[in-house]
Amino acid sequence: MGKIKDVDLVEIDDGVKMIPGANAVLGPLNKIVNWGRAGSIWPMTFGLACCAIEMMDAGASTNDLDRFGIIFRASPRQADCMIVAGTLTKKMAPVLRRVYDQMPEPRYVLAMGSCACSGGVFDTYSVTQGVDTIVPVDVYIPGCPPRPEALIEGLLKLQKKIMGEEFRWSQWR
Amino acid sequence: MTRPISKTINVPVADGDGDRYTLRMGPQHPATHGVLRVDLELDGETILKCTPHVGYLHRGFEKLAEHRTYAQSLILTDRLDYIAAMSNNVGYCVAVEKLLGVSCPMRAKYIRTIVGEMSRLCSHLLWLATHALDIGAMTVFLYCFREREILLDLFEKLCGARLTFSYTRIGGVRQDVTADFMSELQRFVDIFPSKVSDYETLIDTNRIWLKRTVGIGVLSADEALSLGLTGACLRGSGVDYDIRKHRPYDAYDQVDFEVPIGADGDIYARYRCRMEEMLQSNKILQQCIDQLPPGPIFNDDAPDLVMPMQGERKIEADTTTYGSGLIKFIDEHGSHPVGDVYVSTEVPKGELGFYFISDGSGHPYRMHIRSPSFIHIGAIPYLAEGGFIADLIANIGTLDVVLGECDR
Amino acid sequence: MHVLIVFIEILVLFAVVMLHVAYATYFERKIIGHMQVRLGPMQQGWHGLLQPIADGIKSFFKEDIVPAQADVLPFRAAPIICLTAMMAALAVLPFASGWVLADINIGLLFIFAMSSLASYGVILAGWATNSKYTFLGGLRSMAQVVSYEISFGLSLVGVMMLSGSLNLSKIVEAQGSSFGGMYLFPQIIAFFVFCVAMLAETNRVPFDLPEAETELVSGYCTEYSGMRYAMFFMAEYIGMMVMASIGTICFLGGWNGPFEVAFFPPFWFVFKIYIFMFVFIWIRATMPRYRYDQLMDIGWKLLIPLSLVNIVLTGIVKAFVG
Amino acid sequence: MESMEIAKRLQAQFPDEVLDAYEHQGQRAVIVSGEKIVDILRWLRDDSLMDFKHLMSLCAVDNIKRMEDGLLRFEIVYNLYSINKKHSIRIRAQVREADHSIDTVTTLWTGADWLERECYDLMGITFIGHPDMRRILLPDDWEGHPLRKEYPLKGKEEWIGLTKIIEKAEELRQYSFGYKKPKESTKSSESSELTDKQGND
Repeated sequence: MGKIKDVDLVEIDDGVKMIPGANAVLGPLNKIVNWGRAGSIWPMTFGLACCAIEMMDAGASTNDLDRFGIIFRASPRQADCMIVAGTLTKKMAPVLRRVYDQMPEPRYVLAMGSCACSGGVFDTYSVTQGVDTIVPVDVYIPGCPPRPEALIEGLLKLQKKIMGEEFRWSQWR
Repeated sequence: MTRPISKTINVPVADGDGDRYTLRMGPQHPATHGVLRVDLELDGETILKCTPHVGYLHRGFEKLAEHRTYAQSLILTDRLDYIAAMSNNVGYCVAVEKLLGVSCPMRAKYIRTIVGEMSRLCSHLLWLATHALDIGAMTVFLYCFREREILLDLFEKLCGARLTFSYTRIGGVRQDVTADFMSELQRFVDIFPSKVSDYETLIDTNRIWLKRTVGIGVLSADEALSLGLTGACLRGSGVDYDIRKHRPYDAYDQVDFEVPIGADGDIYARYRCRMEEMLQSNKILQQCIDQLPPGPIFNDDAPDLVMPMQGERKIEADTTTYGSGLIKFIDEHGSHPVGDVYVSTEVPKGELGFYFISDGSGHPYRMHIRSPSFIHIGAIPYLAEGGFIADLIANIGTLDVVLGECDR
Repeated sequence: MHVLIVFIEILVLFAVVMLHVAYATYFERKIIGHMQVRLGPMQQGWHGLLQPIADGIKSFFKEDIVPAQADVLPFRAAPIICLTAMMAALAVLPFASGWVLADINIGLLFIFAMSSLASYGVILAGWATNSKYTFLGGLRSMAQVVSYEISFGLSLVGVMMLSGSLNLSKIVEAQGSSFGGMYLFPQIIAFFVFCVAMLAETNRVPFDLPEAETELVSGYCTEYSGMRYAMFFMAEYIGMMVMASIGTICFLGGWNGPFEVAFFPPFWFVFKIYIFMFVFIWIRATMPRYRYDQLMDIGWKLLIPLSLVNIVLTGIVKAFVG
Repeated sequence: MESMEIAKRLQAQFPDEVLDAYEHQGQRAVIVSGEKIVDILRWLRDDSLMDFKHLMSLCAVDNIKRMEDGLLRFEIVYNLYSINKKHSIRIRAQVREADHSIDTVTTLWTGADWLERECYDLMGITFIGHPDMRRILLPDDWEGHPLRKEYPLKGKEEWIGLTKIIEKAEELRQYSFGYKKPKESTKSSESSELTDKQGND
């Protein structure tokens, strides 16, 4: 989307129209917005199980997520992305969805660890097989648990993804 | 196009009773150490009624273990108390060895003691970090993680994993320690007491810390026993109960250490107990380094826990069910004794017990895990009711709970 | 023409303060980072220098959520009240001799008024959101402001008595004659009370109860997102700056440098503000948090009697010496 | 005290209740009928020679696959330990067959509260006199008791709460960024009713 094909007012997405030529202005703005977003990802602390410890570790001195402008926020309202770190049980699933709904756009989800990616070793009656059944996932980080370096790699992948987005702000502003 | 906006995080409930209101903390709350949910009934900031809810991390370990062989279930114990996974590995193996009557060579026992104590240090450091963070001291958190990182590196050197090790085996351990590992460990043991005194200068002499902990969350010895508390929570109340002394396993009867006992039963007493325990663990580590005997690390007679060589395999793998081929093999050829045992070990959180029933087949008939966190969380109402919200946070911290172990 | 000049002055002040606020967050993250043996922001710009800009852009383009059962008008108004009140307080601060937007005679009183007004924003936010965490945060903030406003005001009475004025520029000028060129030494008790009350007024550790993260998630701003949250954030930092300025003006001799030759007065002013800011951050990195009732105890049983004693002592000394 | 001695004294004290006693790997267990379990445990806790002050564990066992040994369908296993005397014993109490119920021991140990709730939740055993007999680990509207042997590992049918939340997730997908609407779908009605659904938990 975001490509201009006609001279007239074009519909770039359902319900979203754009004036041709506006890209000259919007293009750089788009870049700046994406840079801002990529540079200040505030994840929400959604530690569920084992991976939460590695997530904390990634935030601690040795790995220091603050280097990338990443600081953990407790409230979903102020968060940009949710790191689902650990096994998502069925009892927890409604809570996860609810917290996701409380986050403002643009929001991203990182599934950290095998359990969050696919259910992992826990193929039992009480475990959901992957968080992507409940919320859309942007980055999967496999591992049981993934090392902090793997989490950082996932976050950098997310930054890359954000940098490649086009006009994500246009719908909301 | 606007998307539906969800309602506020905590929906106010119009209670008939004017002053009272309910507050639901968790399961997603920064101070609940995972996914604990606590429903509070409040009058102002005073807690009138407190109801903890657990089960948000119930993964069905006990059911899963019934469908797996003893060796397969080892990986589940890593994910029980993921802060001190090695202690759980050791606890599980000690229990299975007792059930099956398998012995463990002395060197492996010493190595288990070493990793058990390292894991106790890991867990206590994480406890101190989060407990301090809950009360508001942010820097202690990062200092503790710094030392924890050294320990994790050591673990990595030993077995390749940082958090979920699966290092012990039924009848021994997987790999021998290297000279490199031992010298690194020695270096850590040398510096660690000075780090503990660092934390103490940050916390112990702090007026605010004392105000927040002394005289808060008091439990008498009888109450603590009746609630089933174990570990430092019980010892903080003045009961001398440490399984390492009472029913020694591994090499704990070979080393000399003291069990710190508190007197007041408040948060500060429990804090002091754990701090002393860290130093005692350090002492145990030093002794283990000095005394580590030579010899084998694995008992080769451990029965039926290893898949036979490909050539001798008599069964056709049943591909429909995961792991069933192995189970079937052992079902047919197994010679496990029939019976039941309850074996508990002293993990950092308290008493971790495994109750096994064996019906002679390759997998346990029933595995029950007595997890300290589960019982400790049950004690929260007794500590918190009548106090303030801030005290509840401190109380959850002092019990040192892990939800993975609690919910199983 | 005059209006235009005032307008430009306001704009310049606004821009400078905003930049300082933005970089105060950077300053805080860096300093806390180094105190905690890590690096702090490093990726955006050289040593993370563009980090505050990225945060700002991100917040500005974030979706603005108004919870379904919030009281919409106060909900929207609260951050604005907070921010404008704090901004208004900036108008009377003298950065150097004559470098002041509104040199009014009741400057100190004006700042008191504005900082209390800002706390209305906090209370309103807590109440209008109609959620319990914010409500508790708002209540805590209310109690805290009411208790500490008194000791905060009383601690500065001694300064007023010595300088004989409420005009901030006059207070600075009056300090020139005292020992060390600052009121810090004659008013040492008042300074202590002021420092504690200052922390409580700005909701900083160890008195950050209204937004205690481990207890109330984010306190009064739990439900705020995007720009509105950023407004609270800015208001908090401007509040810190204003408090630090008052401390500088009333106790540390304002724009006066330590040397006879004043090479650039605003430099000393800003330098002293940053000393205060550093202390704010240092305390944040070191201290645990007080409990709610303990906070009240300190406010009523320690600080208010102390500041009253200080007033009496100042009065006696002034009567005999001055 | 020797574990043999404990079993003997227990036999003497409650001759009608004790069904069997055996030893495995040095651990002695006593099988008792569940009718007077509170009296037995109270005696074990309070008798000065026994002094079992510490309830180590309490768990339920489904005996359906080994009922030929003369056991009833369910049993509750109490592991007791005396901190002062340093001895331990295991009591296996057979649960009443009619309604799968047994008396609660929360009157003896406060900490048994949650352990018994767990047995109720996972095994479906009711404890008579328990102050708060609710499910603990699983959601309140869960069907079945997972630790019973007939319950399959992956569960029987999906929990209603999860199917609901998956439906909702599907429904809300159209609001996510970059969502391409299927051609035939109409614009969804405004969000108010959805909002209500979300908030009422």
